[in-house]
Amino acid sequence: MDTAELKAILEALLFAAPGPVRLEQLALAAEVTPGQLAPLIAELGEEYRRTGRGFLLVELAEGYQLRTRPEHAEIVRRLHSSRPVRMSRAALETLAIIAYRQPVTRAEIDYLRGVDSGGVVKSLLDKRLVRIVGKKDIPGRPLLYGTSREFLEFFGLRALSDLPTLKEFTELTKESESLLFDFEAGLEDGTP
Amino acid sequence: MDTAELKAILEALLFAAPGPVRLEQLALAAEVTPGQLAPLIAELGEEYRRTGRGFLLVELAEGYQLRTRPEHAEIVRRLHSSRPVRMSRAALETLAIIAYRQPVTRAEIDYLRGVDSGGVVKSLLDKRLVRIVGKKDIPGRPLLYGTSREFLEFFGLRALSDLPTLKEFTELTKESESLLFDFEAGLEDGTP
Amino acid sequence: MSYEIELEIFKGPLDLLLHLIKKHEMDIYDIPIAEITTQYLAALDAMQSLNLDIAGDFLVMASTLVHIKSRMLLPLEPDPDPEEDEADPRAELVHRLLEYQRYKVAAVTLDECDILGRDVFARSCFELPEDEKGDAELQPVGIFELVEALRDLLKQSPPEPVHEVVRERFSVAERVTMLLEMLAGCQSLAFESLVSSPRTREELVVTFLAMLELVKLRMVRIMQNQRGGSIWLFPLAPDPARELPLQDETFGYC
Repeated sequence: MDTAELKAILEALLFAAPGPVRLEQLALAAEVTPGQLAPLIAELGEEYRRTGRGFLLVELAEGYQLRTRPEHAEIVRRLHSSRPVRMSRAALETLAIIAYRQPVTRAEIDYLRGVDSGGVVKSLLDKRLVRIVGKKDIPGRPLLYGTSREFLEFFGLRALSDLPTLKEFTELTKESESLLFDFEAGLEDGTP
Repeated sequence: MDTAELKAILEALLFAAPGPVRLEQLALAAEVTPGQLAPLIAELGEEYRRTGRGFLLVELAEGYQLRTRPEHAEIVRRLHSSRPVRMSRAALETLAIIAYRQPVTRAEIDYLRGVDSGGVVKSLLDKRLVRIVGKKDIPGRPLLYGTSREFLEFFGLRALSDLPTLKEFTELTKESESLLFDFEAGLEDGTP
Repeated sequence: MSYEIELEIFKGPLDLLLHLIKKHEMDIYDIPIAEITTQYLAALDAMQSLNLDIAGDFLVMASTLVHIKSRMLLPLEPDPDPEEDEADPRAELVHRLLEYQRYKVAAVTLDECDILGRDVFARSCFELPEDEKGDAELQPVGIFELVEALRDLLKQSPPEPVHEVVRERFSVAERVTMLLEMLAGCQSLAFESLVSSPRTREELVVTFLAMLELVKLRMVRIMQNQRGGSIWLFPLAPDPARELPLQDETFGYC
């Protein structure tokens, strides 16, 4: 294997590694000796620095790792904060209860989830996925929550009647859940 | 900002992103216009290919992402010490039907495959490769299935239009036979 | 022997039929239905002898084949509708087989893609913490995840139903009587002075309701000098015609 190819492999390994990697691990994967690899790591690191790439090769206690340059920190952070966030488990649960039990009160949501859901409901109201649809005719006249038009848009539904019923789901999941995948390195590892 | 620096920033952003990033997000983070960035993305992608780097810049699911080269798959896997992701034939068949016929109902999938596909569909839903896209306007209002953004990411497609054209068969072809033979042979030694 | 081992990999009856047609070099448009039925049933027998669990789908196909075979044995009836082509009983099966072949090949094509986690790898970035706050855009979520969240929730044993029984310490009727007594000897009273200290939410609410009831009954007039200022109660001369026994039912608080 020539040096250029070995460098490409080294780069691929460092790129795809979930954390710092030791020289021995790199050599083992690339099927060369650590002695062959060590000078290439130094060269690659030097190249990154010299040619002004988007990342640097740093040596840490636990091994080698690619890291973005400190001067790009703000820009990288900007990207991260602009990226859409994943809905939390709590939000999803609460939204599910509201969607399926609407109109529903806070007390009913809290009871079903077994925890106080005030913050989550507030956040869903802020995101406009949920709206106040009225007040319940019981002492205290608690607010009733339901889903919004934005909720339908978010889930790509035409109408609330497009929500699958729990029965339809039970039928789907009743089937034997055979091992269809070997997902050791699946979506979970590859793209979080 | 000069081109070299902008390219370094672009590389840093793609490197640090947890998934495919849209052009607009990249431009927003780098504080330039998408129009300024687009040619640089093309240049960077070309550079990676030409100079034989450890990764490629691929366009998929309406965004850009750095990914290792397919020829390094085995080496990278060795580092991850994971078995390759494998999909069963049942899962692939079902996925193919959903991808090409979407939106499609369970009954249609079952009919086309000649077997009950509930378990497979559920598993594909769990892996987020497939999603529920609504209900069909026929008696019983069965659920309709379609592919997800993760499906595009998983198979490295830019859009559904990237799917190869579905072949029309008027006979049982030798081609399909030999294809399937290799495929099955591959499965047999792989599946536990 | 190899034949028997192959059986395990058939994903369904259509798969098995395709295999048998190819193996015996039959013409897909003119399937010898008697022969294929025999072959198919023999395959099922082989599966059974291997103790393979034959799914119902295989048996459904067996009955379909037998049905087609019986229809082919029947003499052709004079066509009642000459416009309509006498459909070959095998036509649907042929169509299904060709259609199935399309998707089998499409499945192989999908498998040839550079699959993430198998052929190509992205950076393994750790997940950013879930973010509730702020107005950050939300990632798209499938409806499946929504229902799964609900299902998981319902699967967990629901919390013990606890019925909180609060002993009623204040009744509106009692409080109305009390207010009337307090107002009897004076010109006016501040609302604050009606509530004992330390105040409880419950007492405050009941007192407030009692006050409103007295206003409704025209037994009290209330005044406020400014927004947020003290509320003053002024007793009015009772109207004997409107005097009613003061019970909770009178006010609608039950």
